Amino acid sequence: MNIETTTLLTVFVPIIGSLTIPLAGLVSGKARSAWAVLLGGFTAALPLLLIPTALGGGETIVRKEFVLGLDFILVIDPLSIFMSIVSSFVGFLIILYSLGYIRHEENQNEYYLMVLLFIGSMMGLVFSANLIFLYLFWEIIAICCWRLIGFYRLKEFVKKADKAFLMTFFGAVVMLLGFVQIYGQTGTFDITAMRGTIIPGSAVLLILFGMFTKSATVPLHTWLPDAGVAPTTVTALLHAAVLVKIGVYAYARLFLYGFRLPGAWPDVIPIIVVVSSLIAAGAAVVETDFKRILAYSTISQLGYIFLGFAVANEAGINGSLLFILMHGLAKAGLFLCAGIVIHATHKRDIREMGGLIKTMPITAAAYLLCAFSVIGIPPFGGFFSKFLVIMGTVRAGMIALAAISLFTAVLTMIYLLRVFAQVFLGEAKAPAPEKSGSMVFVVALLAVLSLLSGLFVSFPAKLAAAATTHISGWLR
Amino acid sequence: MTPTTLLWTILIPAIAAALLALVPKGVKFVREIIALIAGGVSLYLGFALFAVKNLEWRLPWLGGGVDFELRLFHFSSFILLGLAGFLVLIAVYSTVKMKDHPHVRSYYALVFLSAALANGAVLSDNFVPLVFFWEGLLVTLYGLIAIGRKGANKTALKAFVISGFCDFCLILGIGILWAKTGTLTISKISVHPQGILAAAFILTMIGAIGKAGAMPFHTWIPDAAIDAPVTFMAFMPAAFEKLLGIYLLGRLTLDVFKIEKGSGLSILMMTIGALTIVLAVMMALIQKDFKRLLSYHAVSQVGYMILGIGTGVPIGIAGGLFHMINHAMYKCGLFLSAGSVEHRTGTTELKKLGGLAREMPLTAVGFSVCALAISGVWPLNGFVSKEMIFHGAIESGYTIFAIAAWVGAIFTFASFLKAGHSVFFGKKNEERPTVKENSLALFVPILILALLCITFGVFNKMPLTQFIQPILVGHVEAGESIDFTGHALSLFNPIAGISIACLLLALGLHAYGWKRGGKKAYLASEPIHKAPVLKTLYDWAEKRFFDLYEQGVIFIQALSLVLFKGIDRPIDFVFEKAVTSVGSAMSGVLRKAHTGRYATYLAWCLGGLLVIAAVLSVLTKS
Amino acid sequence: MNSTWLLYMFFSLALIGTGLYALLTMKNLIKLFIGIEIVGKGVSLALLATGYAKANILLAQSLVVTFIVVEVCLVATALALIINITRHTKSLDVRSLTKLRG
Amino acid sequence: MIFLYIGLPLIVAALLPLIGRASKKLLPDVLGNGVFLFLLVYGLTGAKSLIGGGPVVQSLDWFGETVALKVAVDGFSLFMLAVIALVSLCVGLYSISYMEHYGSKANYYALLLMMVAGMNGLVLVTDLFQIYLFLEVAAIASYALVAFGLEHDELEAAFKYLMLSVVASAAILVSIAILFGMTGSLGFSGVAEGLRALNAPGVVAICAALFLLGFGLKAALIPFHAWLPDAHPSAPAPISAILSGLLIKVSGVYAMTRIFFHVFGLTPALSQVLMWMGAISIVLAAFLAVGQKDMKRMLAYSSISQVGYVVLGIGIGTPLGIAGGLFHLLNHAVAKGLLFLNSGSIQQATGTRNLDEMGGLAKRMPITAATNLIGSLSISGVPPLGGFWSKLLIIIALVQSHEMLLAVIAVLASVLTLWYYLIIQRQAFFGRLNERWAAVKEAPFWMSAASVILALICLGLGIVFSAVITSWIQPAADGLAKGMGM
Repeated sequence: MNIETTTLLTVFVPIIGSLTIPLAGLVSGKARSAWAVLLGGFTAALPLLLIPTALGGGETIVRKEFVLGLDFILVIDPLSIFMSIVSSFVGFLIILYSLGYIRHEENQNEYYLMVLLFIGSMMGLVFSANLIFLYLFWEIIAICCWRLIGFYRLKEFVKKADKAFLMTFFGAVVMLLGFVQIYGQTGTFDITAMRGTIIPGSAVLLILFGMFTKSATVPLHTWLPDAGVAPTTVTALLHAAVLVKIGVYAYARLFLYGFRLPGAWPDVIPIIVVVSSLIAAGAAVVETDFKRILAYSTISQLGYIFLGFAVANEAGINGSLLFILMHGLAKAGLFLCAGIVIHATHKRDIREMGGLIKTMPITAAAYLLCAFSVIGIPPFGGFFSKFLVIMGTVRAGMIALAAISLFTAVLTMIYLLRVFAQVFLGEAKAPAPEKSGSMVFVVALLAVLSLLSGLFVSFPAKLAAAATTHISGWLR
Repeated sequence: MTPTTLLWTILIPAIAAALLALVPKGVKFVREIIALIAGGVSLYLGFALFAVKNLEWRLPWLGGGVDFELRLFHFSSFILLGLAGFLVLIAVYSTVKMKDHPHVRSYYALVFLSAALANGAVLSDNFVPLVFFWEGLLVTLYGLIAIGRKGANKTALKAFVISGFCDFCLILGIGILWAKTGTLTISKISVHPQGILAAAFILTMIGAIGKAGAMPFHTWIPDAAIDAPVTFMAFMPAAFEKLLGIYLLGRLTLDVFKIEKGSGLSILMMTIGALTIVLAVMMALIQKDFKRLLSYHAVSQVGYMILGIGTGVPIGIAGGLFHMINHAMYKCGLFLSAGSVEHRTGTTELKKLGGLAREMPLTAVGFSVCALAISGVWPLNGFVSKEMIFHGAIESGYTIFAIAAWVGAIFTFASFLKAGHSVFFGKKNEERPTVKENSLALFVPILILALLCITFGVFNKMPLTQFIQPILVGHVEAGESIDFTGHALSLFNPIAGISIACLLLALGLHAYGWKRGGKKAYLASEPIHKAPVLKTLYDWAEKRFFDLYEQGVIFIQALSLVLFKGIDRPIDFVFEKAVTSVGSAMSGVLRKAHTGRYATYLAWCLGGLLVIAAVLSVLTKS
Repeated sequence: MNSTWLLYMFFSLALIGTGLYALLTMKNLIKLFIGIEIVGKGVSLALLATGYAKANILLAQSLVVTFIVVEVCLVATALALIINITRHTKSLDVRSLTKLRG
Repeated sequence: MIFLYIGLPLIVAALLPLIGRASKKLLPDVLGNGVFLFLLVYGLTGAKSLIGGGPVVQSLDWFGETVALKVAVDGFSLFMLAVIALVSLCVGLYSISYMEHYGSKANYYALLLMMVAGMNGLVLVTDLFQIYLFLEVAAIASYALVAFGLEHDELEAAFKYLMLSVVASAAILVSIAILFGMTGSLGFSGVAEGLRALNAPGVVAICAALFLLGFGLKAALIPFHAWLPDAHPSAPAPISAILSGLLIKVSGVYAMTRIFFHVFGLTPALSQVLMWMGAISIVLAAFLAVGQKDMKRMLAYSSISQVGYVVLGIGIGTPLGIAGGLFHLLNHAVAKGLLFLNSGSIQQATGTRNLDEMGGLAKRMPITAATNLIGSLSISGVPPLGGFWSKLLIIIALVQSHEMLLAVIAVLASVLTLWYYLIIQRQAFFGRLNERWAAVKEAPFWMSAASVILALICLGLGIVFSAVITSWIQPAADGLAKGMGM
């Protein structure tokens, strides 16, 4: 199979496959779940075939002509391959976990359909090199999110889903306006054709607005904590693997790989993201809802990822890429741990929990390991990413920002370990047994992967370094 | 010895840790065998590598200057040997002391993991692997405290956050260094700490002294003394962290930065050292708990090391480094004897103990030797290293720091008089049951340490020439002497005289306090505790006004509340309420206008016609 | 010639204006409908006058005839509506027709 | 045989009331839908090749030479014919089940066919007065159809609709009279030439304003919109669909566009007025829609808002803008038709149009829910559905002609659009099932079938947007931009 076919299959197998889920659902529930897992696994396996290409560097561009410059263009380079591997893999794990988690819920057909469509669109987005198709896949993801956030169909939940959809849609159309403005200047939506172009500040503002909304950066973040009403699998999907990472990925794709930032923007963006990171961390310290704390934590960590890309030097980019992977694994682990706890205790407020380490030791251990990774403690994977981002920031001469980021890391320690102490240690307030099967397996796997990704960091680092070299090539 | 041996020094304890974690809880024998074998192998490697001295090993890692570089040279081999020695002693001691601990599996695994990480940190010749191992110790620190008694997780979090903060400072400092020098290989960096690099030095220094437990990053140690297993105290704060912290401080001041005698940074370090000595010892003096008292000394003694290294004169630096290894020995011994007492009597409160010397004579001997060594009594090792530090402080030209160090010496001795008197000597407390001497595995490590204290003191030439002197080779300016053996044992110079006078003063203080306290040894420090100004200060300290962590947590909570209520919620309000109500209000107004009356609608149409006609005419004309 | 056309147009506009005034002020459905008719007559007058003025009376006549045909249909529909409305509301007052609003 | 478009529906409409006596249900259903299907197939296949070499003109004598009925087909009219046939076919299919309980199916189909004939005629003619004529044919049929239920709401709505429409017609006629007087002609090209010779911008302004009142009222642009939110919800659901989906666009937008482009020429002043009227309609109607409780009334306001987009796009006057406007016209016709049909299905199933009383219907009516979702997202401009592409084209055109403010309005209003469509989704379909509707059943076959067809078209327009634009929208836009060339 050549590169082009592999990529096209990666994108369209899950998208088209997702539409067949209801058909499989007609056969039986088991068949449908098996089919979903199969599709997910296939999607996760396909990009792995592209690893040699990525390590070799260079890029392949696939193009299908449409009217008015709305061509369908795919760019296959180390950056997109890295991103596709990470998100499809985490997505696959989440599907596995779902087998146990939503076993007793209604609307499972829709659930699996949306999740697969979600992952497929993510693949499409990652490989898209046309601004409009980037936007298009992004909005398909938004639709999926909306349905998935409102999965439990309670009125307040659906309202939160609507809020998420509306806010992200708002950001997206503003971003679209920015794209159109760029089109007005360059006459093309093709990212590969506008590399190195300096775009006007207003377009940057519009596009950043969209990115910040989509990846929940202060002050456009409030939909993300509210989206915690979704099934935990979905929150994990939103936070860890796919949705919020897109904004960061798009930043790299547009502003590092694509056009250049004018004026003072390169200095302003790091400040915004660091402040966002700090505010979210502060909110996480105050919150008491398990999932909301993790949500704010996501917002906070996203600040780091943005920061690495925003400083735009090799260490920073490398760090951010690794961060996407490490945070994907660890945050998915944290959310799925929260899922097990909430599923078992039917409570969401951490003050009502306690002492669960006795009844669910694996979950507790997994939580702790993932928390260490998110905080950035070696030998877990999160250490390297955070370290490199900070290094990159200092290298770019923004020592004060690096210092604030490190202070935020202290806050991260406090809130994540506070949750651990409150939920797993201390007196048992609502003891509940650990659910066995796929859920605990996935959580443990994610925790172990967080550890292994740190111990054997040189393997993912190789891929990230290839992507970094590729991007840096354009930066010079 | 191939370079890969370096890797084995890290991997053997790590593999042992993994095995220990897997051994089921019930199988005690196997666990102890694994622990002892791994400790023995480590010690063997330590000796073997100490003989080899020079090895380098390198593996490409993340790219961009971030390589996995290990380097063995004199300094690191010395520390490596020390770490291995303490690991063996702790392992032996733990076989009895930790036998029935509920978390014994995690305990052993974490101890050996710590050893692996510490070895890695010592060997790293690149800042990234250094931080990797250095900060990795946070995990074991958290784990080892958290498995202590109930509620220990708060202290664990405290230790974790404080150490984490220091490590983050280290990272920031490293970042600045990297940005300025372009390399992360430690042995390639040698800069003058000027401008932003001075900030880099201070930040990295915080990383080093934070690990060593200097003020103000010490506050978790006294808490951990109560909450964590006592072997942990002997192992981490007393031995491992001191060795690591001072090792890094030594490398920073000797290799990475060129700290000159009398420079601002030198004075800064000396000030930190002096303050740590005095303040911590003052706190130690008034403690009523054996372990807590020891833990404050663990802080106080770091002050001597920092002061010594900070002087910037060879004898001071040598003294600081020598004090590091000496302190590790006697403080480890002291904690272990406290552990032995706790093992038998079940308590470490001074009030409830007394007269144990008769029942546990070997432990008492071990304790006494270590206590005298820490107090700097001739001819024990503490005397030698402290003398060198006094000399260094005076040579640096700032006598005030020497005075501070002497003040520290007074109270150190006073507090150990009090501790020894109330625990081992004096009258037996009637409420305390009679106990027996501990088993072999418990008192042998203590006695070994006591013996080492004597050896290093009496035959100080050997350690000074074998261990300390070579470290300074190449760092001492031409013409200056690096032969310190002359100073070492001469009792007859004015400086040693002052030291001895200090010890006598301490004896007097103790006697006075003992009498005033109704011949109760544990009340011997009360005159100072209740002294006019000091009483208030002590009260504040008890209320943790001076605990930066507690204050920091309050600050962080306030800040978080401000960020949450002041920024996050208002933003949410804008999206959740403001936008929707503005929308609904708009809608309401417009809907009101649609009255359903035909005439209104017709009027709108005709009005619209007029407006459009007017606009069109105007636009057409212009 | 042109002035004659303008004169006719003036009267036709006056008729339309009258009709619109009636539409804006009358309350009775029938009267409203008469207003519509007045507007219609004004429009027919305008068409005829224009045809006359432009010497194209044939075309204008055919237009007006068509217009009348259309109007007949309209009248039929409108009256049917009014009859039905009266059946429902038992009144001819336009103010009873304000149920649909907002 | 272009006359078939007018003649066939008219003839069948005339016959139906007679046939209706013989067969109450089957024959009207078959005949009505047969006509629509024929027109659609003919439009998509036969007529396409007809205009391969440019516009085609045919004439039918009536009242002698002077008032000969001259019809012409170019890309624009053919596009409109296809849209009309498409939507009316779906509406016709839907009516098979839906109109069961209304009785008098024959009359219903007769009126429907008459309306379609009127719209087809309007699209084909080349003469100002004939535009008026067919406008009235379609309008009178629509008054009757709005009042078809003969309840209070229907009558009130129809009455206001009629009374306002007549004023609009009068304005159109006055304007025609003035133009006739100034140029002595009624044909598009004749008037256009006369005006060029006359060079009287003042007259053009007055006439344009009168036309804007007339056609703007038909298209329900604000402030001429007040009748629409009454009339559209009151009609039977298929009629609402055809009124919102087609009538306002054919008798309003199409006629306006045809006259402004081919008679007056789109002056910058006219362009500005059109764009701003569009923008104001978009925003105000969107706000009005947000506050509605009645599902159909919300959809009606949405129609005003979306017609605003169409007018905004066409008003830009650049080929891209026109293409965007026309594509949006198509998308809106399909999607809004679909949504009104769905609202009918819900009303039939639950007996209510009040959103507050619904809830969780997705569980009982999955097809309706799914198709409704597609329609809503398409209109809101969420990719990958058709509505996204048309809005995108409009926004690109706005930015290219440096109308940033309007572009921002157009963009932000789409957020408002999504807002109220999410309200529909939340209240009606998404969310927990309301206990009251536990026994509700999915709509009957033909109703579901019509919804599914329209939903698939919505989806298809998004996926094969490129082909649709090249083969249908571009020729239409070119036809408009270049002029009739007769």
